[in-house]
Amino acid sequence: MKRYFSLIAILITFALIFTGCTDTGNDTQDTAKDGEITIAVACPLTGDYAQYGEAFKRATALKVKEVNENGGIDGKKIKIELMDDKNDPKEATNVAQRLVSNKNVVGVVGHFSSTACLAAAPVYQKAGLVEFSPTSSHPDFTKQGTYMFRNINTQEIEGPIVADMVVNRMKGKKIAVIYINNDWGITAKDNFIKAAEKLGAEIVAEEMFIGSQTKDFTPTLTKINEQKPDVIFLAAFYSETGMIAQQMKQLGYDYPIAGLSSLFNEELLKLAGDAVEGINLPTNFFPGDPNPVVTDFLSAYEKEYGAEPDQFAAVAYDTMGMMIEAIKKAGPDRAAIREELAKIKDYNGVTGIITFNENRDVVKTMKILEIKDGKFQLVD
Amino acid sequence: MFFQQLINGLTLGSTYALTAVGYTMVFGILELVNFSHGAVYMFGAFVVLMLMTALKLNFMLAFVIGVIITGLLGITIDKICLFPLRKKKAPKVASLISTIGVSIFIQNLVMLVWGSETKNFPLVLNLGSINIGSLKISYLQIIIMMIAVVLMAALTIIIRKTKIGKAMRATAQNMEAAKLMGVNVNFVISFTFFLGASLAAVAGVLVGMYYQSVDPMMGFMAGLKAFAAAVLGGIGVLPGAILGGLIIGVSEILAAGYIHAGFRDAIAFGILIAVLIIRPTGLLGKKVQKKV
Amino acid sequence: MKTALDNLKGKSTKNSLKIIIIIAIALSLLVPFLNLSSFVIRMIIMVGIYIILGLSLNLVTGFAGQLSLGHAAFYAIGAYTSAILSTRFEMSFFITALMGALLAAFFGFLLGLPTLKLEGAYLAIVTLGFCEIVRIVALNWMGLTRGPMGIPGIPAPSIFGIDLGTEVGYYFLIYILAAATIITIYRIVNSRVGRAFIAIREDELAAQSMGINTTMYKVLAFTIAAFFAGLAGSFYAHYVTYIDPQSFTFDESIQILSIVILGGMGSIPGTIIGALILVTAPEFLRSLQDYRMVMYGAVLIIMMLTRPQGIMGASKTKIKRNKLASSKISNKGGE
Amino acid sequence: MSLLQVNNLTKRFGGLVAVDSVDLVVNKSEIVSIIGPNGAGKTTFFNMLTGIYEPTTGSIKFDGKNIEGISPEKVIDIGMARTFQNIRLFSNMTVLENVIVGMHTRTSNGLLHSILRTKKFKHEEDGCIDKAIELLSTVNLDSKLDEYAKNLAYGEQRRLEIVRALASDPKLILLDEPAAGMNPQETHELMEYIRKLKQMGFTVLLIEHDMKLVMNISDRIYVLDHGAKIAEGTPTEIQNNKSVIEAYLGKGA
Repeated sequence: MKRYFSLIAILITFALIFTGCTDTGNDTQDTAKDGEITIAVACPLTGDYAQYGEAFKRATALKVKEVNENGGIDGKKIKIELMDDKNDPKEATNVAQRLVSNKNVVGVVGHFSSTACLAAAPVYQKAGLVEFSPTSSHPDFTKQGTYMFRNINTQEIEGPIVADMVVNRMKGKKIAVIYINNDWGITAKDNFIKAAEKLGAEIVAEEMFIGSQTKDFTPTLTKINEQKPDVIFLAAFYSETGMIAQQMKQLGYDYPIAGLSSLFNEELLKLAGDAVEGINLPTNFFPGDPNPVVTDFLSAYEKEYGAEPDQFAAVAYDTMGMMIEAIKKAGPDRAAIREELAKIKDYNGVTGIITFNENRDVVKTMKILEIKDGKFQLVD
Repeated sequence: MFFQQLINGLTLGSTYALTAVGYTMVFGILELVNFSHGAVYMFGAFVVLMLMTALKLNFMLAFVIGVIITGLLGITIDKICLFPLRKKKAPKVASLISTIGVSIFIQNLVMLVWGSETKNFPLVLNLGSINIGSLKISYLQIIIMMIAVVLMAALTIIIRKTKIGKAMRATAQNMEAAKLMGVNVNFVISFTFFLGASLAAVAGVLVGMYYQSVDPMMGFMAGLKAFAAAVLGGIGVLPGAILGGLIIGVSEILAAGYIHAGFRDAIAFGILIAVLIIRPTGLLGKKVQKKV
Repeated sequence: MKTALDNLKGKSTKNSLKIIIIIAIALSLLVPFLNLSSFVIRMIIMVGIYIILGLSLNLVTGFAGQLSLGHAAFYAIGAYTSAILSTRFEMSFFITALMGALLAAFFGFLLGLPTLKLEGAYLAIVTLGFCEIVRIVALNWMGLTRGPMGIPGIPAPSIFGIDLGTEVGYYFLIYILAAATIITIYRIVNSRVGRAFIAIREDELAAQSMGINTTMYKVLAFTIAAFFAGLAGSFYAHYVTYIDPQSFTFDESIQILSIVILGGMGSIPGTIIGALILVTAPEFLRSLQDYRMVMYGAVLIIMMLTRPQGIMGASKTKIKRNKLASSKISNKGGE
Repeated sequence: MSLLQVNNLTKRFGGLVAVDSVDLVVNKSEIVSIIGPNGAGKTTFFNMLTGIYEPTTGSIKFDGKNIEGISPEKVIDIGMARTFQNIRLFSNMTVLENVIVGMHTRTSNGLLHSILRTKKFKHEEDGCIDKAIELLSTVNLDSKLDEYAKNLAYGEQRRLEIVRALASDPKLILLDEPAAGMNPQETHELMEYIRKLKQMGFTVLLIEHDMKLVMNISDRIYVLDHGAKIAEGTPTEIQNNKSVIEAYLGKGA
């Protein structure tokens, strides 16, 4: 019997804490409501992808700080509601539900990966809250509903740019492809191959790996070596690219490597040193860009965090900037913010001049970089 | 290409083998699957790296200190998270969940303290490689295999010939009886954890050197594979861990090279399951006669 | 005299328990109408899913004593079966859920077969390996599962034209599924079959000597457990409307196992509490941001150290005694 | 009429001969004992009868059928039930449940009946409970029905194990050292109880060290030493057998 009483006691305590928890959450925001506008940032702060979430966290905080220092939005300060989704689809939907339930949240910057974005999308769409992902490139993402926006070129746009870079600049006729087995890697690879074949190149190998699980690329590289390709094209993130480049060097293979904008990260240079020398890649954001928008962002970020921002930070910074832009015009109204965000044209961001097409996908121009003398350098 | 793949596989297998030895030893003594082992392996690699980069120690010194620190971590895990459970005679699964808790804790703590990004592990021993025709074997690969074999031999000697080894075997056979015979069982267990954890650190550092990178999640898959290797060879049997590690490593690489890279882990686990169905106690495991 | 008093006591305990249960049921039926935030409802629904998952694993691990580290595999099989059937063939939820559960049960049967010979760590790694294989197949078999692209747009369940894709609809659906699971598992455990499971856990050799076909019963336990995990997976797929292999990793298996252990192996109320705590804990800890998972690990260790047998411990299975039997005892006592 | 007939039964473990060509006969409604020094192979002999070990050579005929190498779970089906030297109860099950598990092969409630709680289910459960209580009352355990088996006193556990074996209505019941660890009072009660079993129509084969018990209740006795049978006969014959005295006290005694 005692057992059952303790059971009931636990249940009741839980029920109380639980409802209490969410209520107090709302209370604190209610008291602060008049002076503040809340924008949520949802990204992985723990788990495999925490490093990208960290970039989101820093860059969005910087943008908000800048806006608040200049008087906020109509005198109201912006507050960030930071949510960890572990890059786990289940947690992402929980986060989404939590955010849509919180009436003070007017817009969401996030999530990081397409998996999380897609899982959370129905919740946002149903509630009518903007989900503005800085990085989701899954073709289906913005098809989930009218409240989904993205701030990264889809692979339909990036693929042909990279194919042109590989075939015409790097003179790749026989190309080997290594791609990460996730939605991004597969769409990237498919779009690249389509564009490259149109340009007359031949794909001699198509190998995949599983992200954050595969560390040993020697069998894949040994296999590709049999085909003697002109160029190896990687649809991968920087950490795996570093490993692939190093293992290639250890095996004594010397093929030029081409990558995607995902490789633009100073960590890649630290990680793999001279093994990544000569890699070619496109990018939206480049710190060496003399554009004052970029140089201002650079110095502000370095002052705040003592480190150079990567492209994830840059795109998160722009995403927050555009969100604030929309709120400025619409006021703290979720539906109006969606309307205004969709109307944004030629936003002058650190990742380029940004406009949405009718599918709420962005179209941005890209620059080509090469790693030379241990540094990313602009070519042409 | 086949021989190159074989070499690749043997190297990978050696790293699994080193890690598997820790699982097997703890299991042999306590019949406990220590899920924190993967995290300890990662911790070892990180500590050595941090000693080298933050304190600017030279590699050998950092290596020795790091391995000892990791060994002490092994003892601490046992003392804080497992010993109280043994004292209470709690079910084995409770200990298992406790080690899972430890694993989550260490992994995320490392991430908090040192960041979650993949870090470069400096190539301290740049020794080049030997070429035999188109076959290329780096000295690092040879060293990794050698160390696996040497450590394995040293362990066997410790367990067969020394006093502490005798005590370990006695404890593994029957903890209560060993206690009655005057064996300091607590010391034996601590020693086992120390040994297991420091071996994991050695493996972590070697793997870090081999791939020239470490990251906080590196222990997860490596831990699972090493566990699989230990079981495949026959858990609790030292040579079994080495054999299991090599088989898992080679089959994984060959699967990636000749079948499909996406299925490499599935094939490694598939082989494991197939072997266990045929030999339920692993390749070198002894069949236990039921006591009635 | 004494026995009569005992009987009386037993009766009053039983009655007050009944009253508590009735009140709890009445309250829980009101939940969707209490104007709670959608977030709270969502959490309750997730708890419901994990109650099903936890109870089904408890049957294998807690009652039949077979450690399984791969329960997420059945969850995945159920979810994928449901998702594929409903998106490609537009079957209704009730058919896809049944198919998902049955297919999962079939795989449970297949996985149960090797357990004939394996025990302890060996069984653990086989179940773990099976879970990894299922995930990797889901990741690579693009034609069937769309691999990492996942399956979006899984339709909401409906019955006789009534759309259940609302908060209230989902709430009552999971409520019924979870209740059905609880009742079924309770009845299995308190029967000849369940006693055979427990006997195997307690002493396999003695169980054999009692004529229990241990092999058959172990496979049966796996099959039943897989059935319910598959059911939970089907519901999950129709609820979240998007699934991909990342939802069914080894971590998921560990989460389910932790629920069972935390609540208490072989305890049905324990699993319910375990699900409640472990599903909601990350939400309570969310305000800790980066420190969240560190705390989660620490909480898990502390829980185990303070109550290794779980919060509820193993609950006593009760054999219902009829009046005849109890009157016999009191007669005997009087003799 | 012989219920159990064992011919030339042998078990080798590697080079060790644990049981060496033993012949044994148990007739209906007899109490037969096997005695012998520790390590004489008595329990191994039992384990072969109950299918836990497969005999190396020899035959076991039970109730007219050859059963050597039978699987352990079939043994109870054909009418043989046993207890264990080191009590093997289901510790975390109640006294009542332990006995009802003993009726496993005599009952048939499957999954469907259990889940649906059909009439058949209830009928069978009730029957089991009544029968279990009746059996437990014969060993004075009917007041502890809901006690966990692990919480019983040692002597009670021994009795419970015997009742669990009886629950399957066996033709032959094998008791492996039932008096081990009992005090004289308990042993005396056990002796009375085994006699009662015979009156109830059970046939009993037991291994026992307690000579007083064995000599008092046995109809016939077999003596094993180093795996081989060295004597057989009535208690009086065994008490006067030279080789038995030698085996127990050593040569020259």
